[in-house]
Amino acid sequence: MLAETLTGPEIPWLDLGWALTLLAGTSLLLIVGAIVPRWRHGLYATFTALTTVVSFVFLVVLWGRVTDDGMASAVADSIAFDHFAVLSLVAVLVSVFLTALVTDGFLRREEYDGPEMYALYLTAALGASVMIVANDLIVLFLGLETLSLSLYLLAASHRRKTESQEAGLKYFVLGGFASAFFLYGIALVYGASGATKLPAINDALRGSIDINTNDALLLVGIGLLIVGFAFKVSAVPFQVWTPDVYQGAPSPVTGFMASAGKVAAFAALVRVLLVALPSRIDDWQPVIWALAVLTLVGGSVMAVVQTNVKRMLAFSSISHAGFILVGVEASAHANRTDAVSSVVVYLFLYSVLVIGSFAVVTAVSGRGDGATSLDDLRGLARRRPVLALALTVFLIAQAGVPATSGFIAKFGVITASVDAESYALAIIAMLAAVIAAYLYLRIMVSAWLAESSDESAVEIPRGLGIAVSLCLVFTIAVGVYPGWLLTLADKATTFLGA
Amino acid sequence: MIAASGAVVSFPALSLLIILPVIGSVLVALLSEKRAEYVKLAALLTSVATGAISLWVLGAYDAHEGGFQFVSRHPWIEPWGISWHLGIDGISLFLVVLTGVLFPLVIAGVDPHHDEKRYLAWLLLLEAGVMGSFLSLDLVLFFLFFEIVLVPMYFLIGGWGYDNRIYAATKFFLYTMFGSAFMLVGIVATALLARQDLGYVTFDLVTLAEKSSFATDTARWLFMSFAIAFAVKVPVFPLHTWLPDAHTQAPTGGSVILAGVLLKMGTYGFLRFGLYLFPEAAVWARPLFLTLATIGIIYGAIAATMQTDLKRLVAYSSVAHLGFIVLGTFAFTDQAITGSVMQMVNHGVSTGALFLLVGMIYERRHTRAIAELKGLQQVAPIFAAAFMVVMLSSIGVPGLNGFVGEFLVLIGSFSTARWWVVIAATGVILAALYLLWAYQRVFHGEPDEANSSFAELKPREGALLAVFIAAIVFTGLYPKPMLERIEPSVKKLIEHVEDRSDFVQPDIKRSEGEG
Amino acid sequence: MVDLAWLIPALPLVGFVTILLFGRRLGDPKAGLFAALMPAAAFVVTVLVYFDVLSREAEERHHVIKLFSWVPVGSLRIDMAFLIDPLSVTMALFITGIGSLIHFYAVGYMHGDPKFSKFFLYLNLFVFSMLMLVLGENLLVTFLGWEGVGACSYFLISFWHTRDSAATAGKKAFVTNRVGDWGVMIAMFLAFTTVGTVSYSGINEAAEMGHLAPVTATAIAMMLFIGACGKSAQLPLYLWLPDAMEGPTPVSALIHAATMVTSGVFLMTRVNPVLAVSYDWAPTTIATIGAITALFAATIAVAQNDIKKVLAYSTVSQLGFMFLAVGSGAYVAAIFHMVTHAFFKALLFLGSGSVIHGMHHEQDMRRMGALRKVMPITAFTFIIGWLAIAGVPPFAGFWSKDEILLYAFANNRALYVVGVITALLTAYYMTRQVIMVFYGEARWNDHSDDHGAHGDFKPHESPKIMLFPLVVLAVLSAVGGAMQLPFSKSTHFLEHWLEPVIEFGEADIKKSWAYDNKWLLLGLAVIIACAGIAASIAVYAKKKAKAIEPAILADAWRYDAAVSSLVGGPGKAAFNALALFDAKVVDGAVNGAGIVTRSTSGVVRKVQTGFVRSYAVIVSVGVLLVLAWFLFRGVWA
Amino acid sequence: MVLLGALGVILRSNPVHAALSLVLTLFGVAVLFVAQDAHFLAAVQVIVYAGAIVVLFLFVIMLLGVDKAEDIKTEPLTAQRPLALVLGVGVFAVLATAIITSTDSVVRRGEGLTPTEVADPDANIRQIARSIFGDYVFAFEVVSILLLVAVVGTVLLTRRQRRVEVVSK
Amino acid sequence: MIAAAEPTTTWYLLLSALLFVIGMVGVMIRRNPLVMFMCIELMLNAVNLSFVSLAPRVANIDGQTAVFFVMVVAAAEVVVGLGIIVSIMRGRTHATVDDVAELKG
Repeated sequence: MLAETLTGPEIPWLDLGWALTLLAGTSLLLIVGAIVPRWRHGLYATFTALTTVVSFVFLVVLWGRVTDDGMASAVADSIAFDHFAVLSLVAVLVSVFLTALVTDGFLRREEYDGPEMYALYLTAALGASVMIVANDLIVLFLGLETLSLSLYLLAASHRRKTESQEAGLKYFVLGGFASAFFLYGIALVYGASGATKLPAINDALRGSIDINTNDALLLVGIGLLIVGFAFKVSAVPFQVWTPDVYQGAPSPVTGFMASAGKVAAFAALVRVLLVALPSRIDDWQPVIWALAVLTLVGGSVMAVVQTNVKRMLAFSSISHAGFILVGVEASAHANRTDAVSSVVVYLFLYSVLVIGSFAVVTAVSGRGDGATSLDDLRGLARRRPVLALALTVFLIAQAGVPATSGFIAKFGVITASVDAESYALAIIAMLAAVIAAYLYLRIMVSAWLAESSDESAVEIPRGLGIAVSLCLVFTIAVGVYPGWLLTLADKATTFLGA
Repeated sequence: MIAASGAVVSFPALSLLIILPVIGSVLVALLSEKRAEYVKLAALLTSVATGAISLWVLGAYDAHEGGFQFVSRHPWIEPWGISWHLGIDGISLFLVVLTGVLFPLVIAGVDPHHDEKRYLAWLLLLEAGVMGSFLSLDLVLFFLFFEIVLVPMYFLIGGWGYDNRIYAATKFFLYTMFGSAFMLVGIVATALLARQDLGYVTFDLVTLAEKSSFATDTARWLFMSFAIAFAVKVPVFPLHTWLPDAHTQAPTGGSVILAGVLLKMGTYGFLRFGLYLFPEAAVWARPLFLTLATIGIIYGAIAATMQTDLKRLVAYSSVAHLGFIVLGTFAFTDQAITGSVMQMVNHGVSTGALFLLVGMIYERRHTRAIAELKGLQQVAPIFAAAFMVVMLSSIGVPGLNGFVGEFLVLIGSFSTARWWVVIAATGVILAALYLLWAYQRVFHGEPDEANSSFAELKPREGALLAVFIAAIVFTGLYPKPMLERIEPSVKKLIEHVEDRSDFVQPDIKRSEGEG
Repeated sequence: MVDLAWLIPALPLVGFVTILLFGRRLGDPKAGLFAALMPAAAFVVTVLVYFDVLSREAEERHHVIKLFSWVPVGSLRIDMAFLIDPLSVTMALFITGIGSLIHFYAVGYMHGDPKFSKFFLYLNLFVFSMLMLVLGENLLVTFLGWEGVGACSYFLISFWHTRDSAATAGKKAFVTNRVGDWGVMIAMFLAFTTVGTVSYSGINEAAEMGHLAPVTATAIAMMLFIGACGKSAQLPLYLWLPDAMEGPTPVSALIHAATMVTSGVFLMTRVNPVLAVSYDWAPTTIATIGAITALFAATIAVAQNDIKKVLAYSTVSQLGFMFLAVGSGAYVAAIFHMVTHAFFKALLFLGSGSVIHGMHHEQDMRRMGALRKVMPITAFTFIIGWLAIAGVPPFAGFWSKDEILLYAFANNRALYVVGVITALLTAYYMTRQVIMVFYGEARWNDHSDDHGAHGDFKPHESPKIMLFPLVVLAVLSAVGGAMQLPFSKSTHFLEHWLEPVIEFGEADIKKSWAYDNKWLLLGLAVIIACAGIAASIAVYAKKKAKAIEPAILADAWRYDAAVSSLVGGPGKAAFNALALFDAKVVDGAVNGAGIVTRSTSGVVRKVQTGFVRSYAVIVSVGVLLVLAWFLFRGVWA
Repeated sequence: MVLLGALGVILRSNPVHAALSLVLTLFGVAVLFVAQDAHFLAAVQVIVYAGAIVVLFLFVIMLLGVDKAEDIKTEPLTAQRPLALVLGVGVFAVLATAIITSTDSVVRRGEGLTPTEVADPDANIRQIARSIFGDYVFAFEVVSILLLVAVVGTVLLTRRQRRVEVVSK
Repeated sequence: MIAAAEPTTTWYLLLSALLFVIGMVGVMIRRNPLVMFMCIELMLNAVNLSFVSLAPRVANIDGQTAVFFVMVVAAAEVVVGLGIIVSIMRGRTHATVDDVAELKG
């Protein structure tokens, strides 16, 4: 029995510091949580937040180490680091940070405790970040599953609330369904290219493109991959799960899904499409175009007659996904890769917005997390003017009104797609935004203009207060002075140097 | 219209014009609901200060220099080539002054009746937005203000309006946003396409207009994308239907501002961006807009005649009056465009005053239905007199401001758009018809018991109206100071158009023989 | 002295402002007296100016006073300036003169009216505007006055606005005038675009030096004429004038008889060179319309019973005469008749006012009669006015009317005939009026049932302040003809005076048959007048024949009724239709878009059944579509 | 056999039977693995799936006592089955076409599979091991997180409440 | 370098495709969450089959490695999925997924 020595690839621990931090945080949270049964309230949240902060520090270091010329792959090409990835990672961390703050008060109100939810946030974040850095379809799949499983659990985590349970089940079943497709896609692409690592795939395909054989297998594989992503980013017609899950899941979790989930999915989508499949742009770009249009219109139109705020925001998140797809579509055009930065900027800004919005919803929803209909919002301006103002800012930002981060986001995407000369898409997007604006107006109406029936006070936990005010400041600040963010984002375009 | 450094300014007047109201708004928002008087005071002070600065600008403005003055320019969003570029010229000067003066008057003179604090905060924010749109020389900056205005206006209508306010506010918001949807794409496209000439991306109006040129068809598309937004804002027939609703439902203060300055953002936009950026396309689009304008004039007048709601009537009259402005804008002659600019201001004054008066009627009678009003002149002669003067100015009786603008527009347009003018001029007849008819029904006759207790003008109201009427009469009798400041800029604009298109302004010389 | 001409309009303006500020404090009658002093003072100034101008050579009688640059834009340079020349001075003279007389009269007439001071406020404003109109150096200044007088007449007609009829009449006047104003504006635009200026001197220069193409000239002339029709109540726009009698009688006298309504004639005279160089059909049209209007109105006047309505229609008819003159190139005659008419028509109106005043606001002549006994002075002056208008020599009206007929004959026989018939009718209905009012038996106590006001009351003579103007005007009406006598060249005072203004446009009839036989025509005119008077006496005094007053004449050939039913019927319907169109179609489209979106949304939301399995189906559908596309790309593309 | 089992899973009304037919399929797949020299996977297949997963299924079925037959006859959602069938056929058609038309257009890379001979029975295992701990070491790490999630999940879902009061929905 | 098509691979792939579709249909038509879940497992297995049968074709082991990971994932999924199902099915026995449709519209 001859023993041979296996020399694994060397692992850049420092560059993975952020991930390790998160992992460590999770384990600590669980272990200590198990040993010390009752922590003082707010400690879990604080701890989680701190973890993200530390991990953020590592990211800052990483940002410095990443070179501007394209991506640096590590660990046997399984993962890749570049500015794009780092920015997306930061977005994920931010959403964990904010969500943790929001969750604290929420849990107390709902009389839950224990570290599990926070742990799941962290694992979800890990999954998300794996997706973001994944340079290998298998790794990507694993990250996806990690994220998804965490989200299924989070969605179902409000155990006394049947809606929450239902959300969990639906999300789980459909999610499993979708990831099966995704996996099949991986298999076929693997079959056609003989590789699972993105650069390798690219080489293989670029090699085979001139060989005059039909590559239906490959293309179908790509199709299945896109389906998988489309499901995750809830693009029409794969959005079906979104409204139900968003509505049923605990409000803070919903915000988290809409932010971290989207960021990861889009980041991965962009990377796969542009790193592995640039040679087949002509084939998949029309699909993205169609998806974008459907998502934009579908999302905003379906929202019009809704009456539940969480559901409305779910639909709005769908139409936002449409907007981001516009950016993706733009970045598909040859040498229009700077559009990628608009995508990442949009993701970043939207994450903050949506968490802020759902934070407000969390506060309003009251005990049992049930009061989320438009009527429950009535007269918020009387009861909690500041909260109402915050909500308004988040909403008009989502509507894309200037001087808010939302405008910067939309402007970036529109610029990208105009630059790519897909004017039709740009105009459709703007018109969809108009329709979507109607839904934000409706929410604002009941917050400000409708007379309130009940004067029941809305109490704002500290954590939630901090989170909301952070989002608020950020939204305005970026809206008024976005320069710094954009300069950072501009670096993110270079990852296609690979 | 190369951005001339103009008068050397000791302090950034224009930036202050925008920033002061914002500060005021924040201040008001922060102050406690309890101390209503402080709230009001703060709002009043900031708006008055703004007004004062605008007047100072008017004073320091160099009448002979047609280019942009008081220019202040700082990089803002460098990655996108967007800069904080403000400037003022003859076209925007009086609109800025009007804005600066109108807001304090409204704040001082009109009560919101509830939630005064929020009302004032929104109002000040609105002022900042309007100022910004009139001062911006950067496309994105302009768009920013152009859009931001919607939010406060939405809340003003929706929060302090009348029974059907939500519907009206929403309609206003979405309709205008619909328009600007196209404009945003247009703006971006303009900047990106200009990159081929400039080699870099900039949204700077002056640079784009002076240094870049577009392929004919491209320019036309771009122009239309702007035009839609402005046409909605003006509003040009047939995109006008949001206006009557918004006006009717808006609170008095809101209507005054809406008619006074907001609508002008559209007509101003046509001049500043439409004509300046895409001269050839503008010339190309002339027949369309002349026709729409003429239709608007007649159509608005006829529709106004048949209204049963006094405020709605005034709203439709606005449609007609703005038709004149658009007509003048697309006639491309010194007189016509100068007249348009005049008319923007005049319409702001006289229609603003009309809305004030209607508002006062509503205060007293809690109705705007013409049918329910009768014989007010008998019980409130001074009120009636004030109404009469404003009305005559709106009808366009010489000697009052309304006439000067209309006359200039028509006489200027006659040389380049003869038949349109011949038709448009009939609007003058209709104007007399609907206003006098309304006046007769409301003020003449024997007052019935409901109206016999109609209160006479109060001192505060009187003072408020006095300002308007003074403006009306003065401008009507001595428009020269305004004209000589407006004209140079208009000349520059037309020269710009002539340089970049095959359009040539017919030069009308007085036939020889002693003059 | 001429340089002080700006005082002429300035003084009434001062009056206006003063009364605006202190009117209520001054009160009745001080406000009135003060107001009256202003035009009086203006009159004095005018007289001085007149003599100054008179003292100059014919060619220096053209003087421009520029106050300030009014509307200067590019090549358009419009000044706030006055043109002092014989024509404007003439106008100013009788405007201020008669104006001040009527002011004094009004002090008495309006005595006790609650809005006494406001009345004089308007009156002063009117005089001011009227003077702007005539003194204006360019069309725009004239237009300023033009609209000003329009507004004032609106105020004054609807002075008693609690009466709906008054309010309506005022509105009608304003709107109808606006139709005319449209013409004036277009004329201005034409002038500017072709000649580059709207100043009279500029336009007339151009015309005289032939820079003005006939077509343009015609267009300008016709457009101005439309305006003139509006102001001077010619067909088809005369409608407003009869209704305008709703106003207080002094107003009718000043505005709707003496001054404002003649401004149309003035305007045409002002631009006579333009008219001269335009196509021949232009003046002919003017003359024809004038003649027809004259006849038309005269026929109506025959059947009116309202003392003021008769005078109103007669005014219309007399204005027709003036346009007949203008159209025949008889500008001197036109102005001449304008002035004389101002005298006697003002006199007649004031007389009728005095009657109405004495009759406690009774205006129906069928309730009058035999008033000469109770109000002798009124009666006497009224009778002079009657003789003047009827064209009995040597009273003023005779000369002016004869002059017009003379030119008409020379210019176009048919129109002459119309003129003659009109003259006949005029004599007839005026006589009728005099008889009904001052002769016959007193009928003022009849119908006392429906007039509770006067069971058995005694009409009384009016106060001195009202009678004094009557006397003055009576004198003028008597001798006014002296300013232009046909006897010899030397007696054509007015013609010499106006020479510099109208020489270009004035028709030359020296060679015509009419000129040679003018005495014949003169005689004929006298006979006509007497015939009319005789007939009327026969019918109304001697009751020799049944009066012919068909209803159709009584309600003005139903023209007014027709127009109002058109406007009130189809017109209103059309307007309503458009308003409906706006609400339902244009706005409907907008709201429709919203509704469509909502309903689609309502439909699409059904996709979200809530059943996981149907979601799975939808997802699969998506999958199938996407895969199908890629397969297509892969295999066939 | 594989297909039989599969059909069984979706057609047998009783969940228990379905589970058992699943076992059938899984075994079948395992056999196919062996047929293609994937001995290691075959083993894992049998152990993990048949051994663990299906057992878990059955356990849960018993635990919840949901072993009642679900009546396949009726279908509350009309048109659900026809749709499902059509879609199934459609998707299969697409996949089949793709497979048939283009299985020959694959790219060969790498050193190929070391065949398993009698001499070296665990070649396949070694190769997999090298791949797992070489190329895919990062994935391997990620898997650990995945399992962690599973653990946390079960804890979260089953942990007993301290204060239990049901919020009525 | 293109290998000559070995029919068997094609057959394997077709089989796995069929298997996959069956699973997919199953998810759509079955009401018992557990069974639906089994169907998903079925689909995953189908994919595994494809992986394994593609591995020799592309001549590298990665396919098989992938299968290994997929199995782990499947295991984890089962744990979580069953956890959720258990917690939702507690109390209401023989409920079907059709009964959990509170959230809709």
